[in-house]
Amino acid sequence: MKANPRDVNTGTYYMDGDVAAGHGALAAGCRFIGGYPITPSTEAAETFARIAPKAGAVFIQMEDELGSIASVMGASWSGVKTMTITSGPGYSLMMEIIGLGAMIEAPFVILNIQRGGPSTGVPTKTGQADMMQSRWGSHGDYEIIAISPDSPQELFDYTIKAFNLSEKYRCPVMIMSDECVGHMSEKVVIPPAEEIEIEPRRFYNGPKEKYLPFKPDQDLVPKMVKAGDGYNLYITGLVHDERGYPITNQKEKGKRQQFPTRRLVDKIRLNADKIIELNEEGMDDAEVVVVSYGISYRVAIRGIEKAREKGIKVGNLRLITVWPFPDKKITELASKVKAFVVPEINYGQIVFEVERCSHGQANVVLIPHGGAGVHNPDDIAEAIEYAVKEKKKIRKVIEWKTRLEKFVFEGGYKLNK
Amino acid sequence: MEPLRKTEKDIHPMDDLLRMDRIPHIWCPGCGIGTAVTAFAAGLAKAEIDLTKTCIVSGIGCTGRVAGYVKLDSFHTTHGRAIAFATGIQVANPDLKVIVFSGDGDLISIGGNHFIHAARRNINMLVICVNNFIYAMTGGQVAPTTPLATYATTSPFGCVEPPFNIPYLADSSGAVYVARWTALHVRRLTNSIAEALKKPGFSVIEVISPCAMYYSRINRLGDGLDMMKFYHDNTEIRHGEDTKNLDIGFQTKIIVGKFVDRERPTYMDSYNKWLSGTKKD
Amino acid sequence: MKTNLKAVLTGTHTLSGNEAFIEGAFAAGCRFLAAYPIMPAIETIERYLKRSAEVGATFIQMEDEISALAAVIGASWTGKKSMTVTSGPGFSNMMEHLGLGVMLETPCVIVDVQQSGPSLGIPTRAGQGDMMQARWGSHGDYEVITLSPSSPQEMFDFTIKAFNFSEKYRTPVIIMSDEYVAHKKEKVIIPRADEIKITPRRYFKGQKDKYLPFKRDKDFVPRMVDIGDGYKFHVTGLTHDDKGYPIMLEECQEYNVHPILWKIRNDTEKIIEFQEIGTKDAEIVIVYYGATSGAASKAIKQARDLGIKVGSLKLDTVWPFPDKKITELAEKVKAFVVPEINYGQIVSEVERCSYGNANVVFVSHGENGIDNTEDIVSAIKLALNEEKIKKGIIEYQSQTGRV
Amino acid sequence: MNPIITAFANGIKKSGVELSNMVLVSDIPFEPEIIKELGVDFFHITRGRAIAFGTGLKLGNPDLKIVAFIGDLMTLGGNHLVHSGRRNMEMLVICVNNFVYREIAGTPAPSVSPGFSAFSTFEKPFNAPHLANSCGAVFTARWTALHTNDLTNSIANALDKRGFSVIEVLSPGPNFYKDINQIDSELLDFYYKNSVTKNNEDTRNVEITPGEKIITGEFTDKEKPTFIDTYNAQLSKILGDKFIPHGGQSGGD
Repeated sequence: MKANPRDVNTGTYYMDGDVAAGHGALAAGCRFIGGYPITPSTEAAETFARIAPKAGAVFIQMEDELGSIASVMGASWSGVKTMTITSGPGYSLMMEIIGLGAMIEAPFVILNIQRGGPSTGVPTKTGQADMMQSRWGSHGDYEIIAISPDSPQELFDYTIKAFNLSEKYRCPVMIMSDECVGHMSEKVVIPPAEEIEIEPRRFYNGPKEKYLPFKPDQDLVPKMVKAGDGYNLYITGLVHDERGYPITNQKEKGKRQQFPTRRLVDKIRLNADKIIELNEEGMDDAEVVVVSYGISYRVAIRGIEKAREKGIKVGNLRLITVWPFPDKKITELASKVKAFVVPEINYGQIVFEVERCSHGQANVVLIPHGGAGVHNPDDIAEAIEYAVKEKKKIRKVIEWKTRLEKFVFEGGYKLNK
Repeated sequence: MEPLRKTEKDIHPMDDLLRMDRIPHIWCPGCGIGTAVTAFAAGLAKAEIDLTKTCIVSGIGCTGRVAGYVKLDSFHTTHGRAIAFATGIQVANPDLKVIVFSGDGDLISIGGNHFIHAARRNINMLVICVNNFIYAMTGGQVAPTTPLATYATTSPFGCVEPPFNIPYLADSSGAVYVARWTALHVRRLTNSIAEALKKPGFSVIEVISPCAMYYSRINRLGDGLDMMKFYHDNTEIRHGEDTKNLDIGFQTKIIVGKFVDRERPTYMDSYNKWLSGTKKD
Repeated sequence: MKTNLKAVLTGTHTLSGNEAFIEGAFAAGCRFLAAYPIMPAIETIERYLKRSAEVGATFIQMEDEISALAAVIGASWTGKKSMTVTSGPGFSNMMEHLGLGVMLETPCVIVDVQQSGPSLGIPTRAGQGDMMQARWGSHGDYEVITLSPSSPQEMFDFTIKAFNFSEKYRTPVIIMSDEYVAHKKEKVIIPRADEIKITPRRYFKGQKDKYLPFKRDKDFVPRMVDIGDGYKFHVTGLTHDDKGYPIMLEECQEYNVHPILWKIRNDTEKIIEFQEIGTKDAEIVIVYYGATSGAASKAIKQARDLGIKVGSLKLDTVWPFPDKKITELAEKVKAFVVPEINYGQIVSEVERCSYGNANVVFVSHGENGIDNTEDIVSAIKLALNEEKIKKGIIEYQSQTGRV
Repeated sequence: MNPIITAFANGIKKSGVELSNMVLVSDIPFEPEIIKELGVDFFHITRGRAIAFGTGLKLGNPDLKIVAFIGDLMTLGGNHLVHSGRRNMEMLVICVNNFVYREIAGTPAPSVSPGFSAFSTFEKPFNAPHLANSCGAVFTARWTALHTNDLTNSIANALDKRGFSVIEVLSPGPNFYKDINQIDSELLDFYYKNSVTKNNEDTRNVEITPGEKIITGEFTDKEKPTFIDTYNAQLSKILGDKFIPHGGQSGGD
């Protein structure tokens, strides 16, 4: 299906990432955003509020993040594409209801413009420390898809992709951007509507009385209907069967039976290969591979250039989808390369996944950064250099001591100057 | 930075009450929060309460930064949860007097639930709510206090939701002391704060404040001084007015005054009464 | 430091996990509970209230879990040891304030009585699906200490330990209980008050105007004072300097947040506790924690009877994870078997730390409640028969398989 | 069947709203059979968020008729209630109040159940109709679950109203925060006998106070533009032809 021309503000613009995401959401067919202002994501909400009424879409500013995500869940089941926009602290508040979304399989998108944390942290500056939270933040077992764009153009493109994935797999899709990308102004090309591919909702078309809201198709994803279409829906956040009825019978519980929650993880895990999108470059003869995502990728490019100038063979792997994690790819690379270098704007999150998937075959070097800024490319270049030289297999994540750390704790950094 | 006050002559009576090492503050020219803080400091001095047993909690936002400038035990917490945080402090140590100083978005929007529940429980605290009709820290989004048809960045075509009448909400949830002043009414605000500080129970003082940077700019209302002039010409003091008549529209008359002053057992009173009852069993 | 005699019910009792937890909390000196009632943690609040008058402890039922944890953090700064109890859905709501607790470096204890999730799940059924959430659930970087008791007695002991850790490291400590442990009634021995070791709060003792709330000692832990003692301190959830004043620079972010991680990461050896049985000659090691302990120990016995050399590693502290121990064991054993009541959480940590030296077999309890001894035994056999080291987790498929 | 649900079923019939457009959102689980019998769509969601969820449903498709059952005594969801009242979001909220009042009309309640009810009682509960009214609800009422006819009529009246309506139903449970299917019938009977109906009473006066009778009745009934009315009016005023009203059955593309 193609996008509706009414929704697409075709043209070439100079805009920041947040604004691009707002345009992307509308172009993807989003008809409802329930949001709550939080720095640095607000511009996305403002943009949508401005452009939505001219395209028959609605923006409502709810009383808090819990309200906005709950309203998004409701709007999703009313039959429209929905999204909410937030940043770290708001994201933490949404955790319970993200679990509900996974359970009632409501397709929705969350745009998280990450900032420095924990807690209130550094609201106006960047961070990448919500990556594990996006995967594990709600209680119980579930799987999500997370995408990490690195430019305003990608915030437009991948917002559309996020909507498509959420409709296809009926699961929460997180756009894990960060303040740097959100507030970065660049050229953004919004293509004509006929060039934008839109995934329609998987509506059920059979006889009403035969409809089972949680009966999966071949790819483990069930078909949806709209609330108020006379299907007599029963949808619950409790563990439920295909009819949607809660599993309450004590006897039934003890028995060996497939739990429907199993499917919630399987529908992503078994389709992972179709979902994962990577960008690799210079892998053929690489000795060291830099694994990065989001804004760190753009910084890493400079670091890699510097290392290559010294004659080191460096591969560059960018995770466009961070979750589901590309286990196979990392394992495959691990058997070929000496080491992975992982720069991320946190003190170690995705690096543990890289460590896990490398199965002891390659060293793993973490270049941490607490947030409120990006890496120094020299740190990345030096870490690459070190990783090439290191002969021993080191049985832990090697934490690179960055220039910033040395400056703050050993150099002359004075607070309150 | 050079110390602001160099000689003894320069010492200001507020120096003991404010963290002078953090001045200059972050508020914009024309903002009313500074005035509210001055009134608060003066109120503290006037109330003559034990300042070591007094603490202040703020949430997030422009007004949320107040805790950082007041020289009491001070907490800058998460968005909307200042009252909940303060409830913990008050109940764990009832000897303390807790002041919650925050904005309309923080206290009434995201913190609305804690606001009504703390009022219902009648937790012993003073809530000073600076109402500037907008989310200023994040850049001028519509707030639950934004008057109908008023512009804000997330209501680019005019606000479509009726605003809260904060004194009415506080009153109907059970607050024992409710007053409203503007940033112009410094002396009355000071007196009100001093009075409320001595009152046991949940007290609410709403302070209408100009936001020259966002609210006034987006709605073309001039600068801080223009807003002050507006307050001067368009406020009316009506003590004891029924709280349901206190709605504020876009640039309409604002009724100020002390509206509610009543007695109710505080949470700790009821708790202790209940506790002594169970001990007998 | 000694505890209040009335608070310690010295003697032998029959208590459920939930009740034992409250006794442990009182024995540890906890005097403040803020909570919102949720299945299956309700009995804790009932027990607390029953005993609160004689112990002199305060309770408040807050309007939701968000405010419950906020109140606990506030109460902790008044000098009272404070805690909250909840279950999965409530725990999810607490995520933002877990971060605040970390940032304000406030000692407090959170108990998550895990139920079957996600979302509302099955409130009356045990689960272990919140293990990763405890570590990663709040935004930003932080480290937590997480204890996982497997019996009411452990619930009592670990609760005291949790309060001690939280005071020692000035951090929120999470006890990951579950519905099974919470409702299981067993003998609990409560020692005499003078036998219980209590870590006192690390108070600042110096000039009042010299106090800096985030000035760190050598072990990166700063010292605390109480509200109302005249220190007139300021703390904030924003990135701050020693004074607690916000500074929005990357240098300050590094200065502030990195040591918060170091205070745990540099001390993991002192924090981590596990029970290791028969790993010396083992070919297979079962790694388990919490509610799976019962089935795991039965399975070990059965496998030993079959002549299989099985060892066991029970994790008392799940976070920080015993990386070194697993790495060390992986070099000696053929495989790890990890039973969990979820679809794979701690097992991926075991995989990470085994560095491709041992197979990792995962037994999901997701479908089968807590009593799946047979599955574990079969998984042990499967692990034993697997000659090659596989890349990735081998998931044991129960006899019925996936429907 | 639970008397509240019976009243609700009868209320629907009486009001004549179209069932296929009706969506029930609740944080209390209902028996699937009941939902089947009612013939409506049903969402059982996270505690306290029923009103916010309903807001999304309504804005996603304005043709829907939303009924939210909340059973948490407005604790978790208090904020959503007051804000939706302010917006006048069109929906009917049935607030099942299972708070156990220990002492009414001077006499202690007959059966004091063990468990949760026992300790919260020193706290003053909300005067729910007054809070809803002061936030802007267009319809408020309070009944006990035994006022079957009155409750049915109120539900029917509220369903016919456009705007945010709140009906508080007193239905004491044996255990705090249990589902509404468990009612302490003895206690309920006691409530019923100790109540007095005062329609159109000022909501300020309907607080449940120890020593006084419970006041029941329909208290508020007013007309106000709903959120969607205001939204459409304001935007068409500013944007003119450019404004495309969202939603409706055509909006789901």
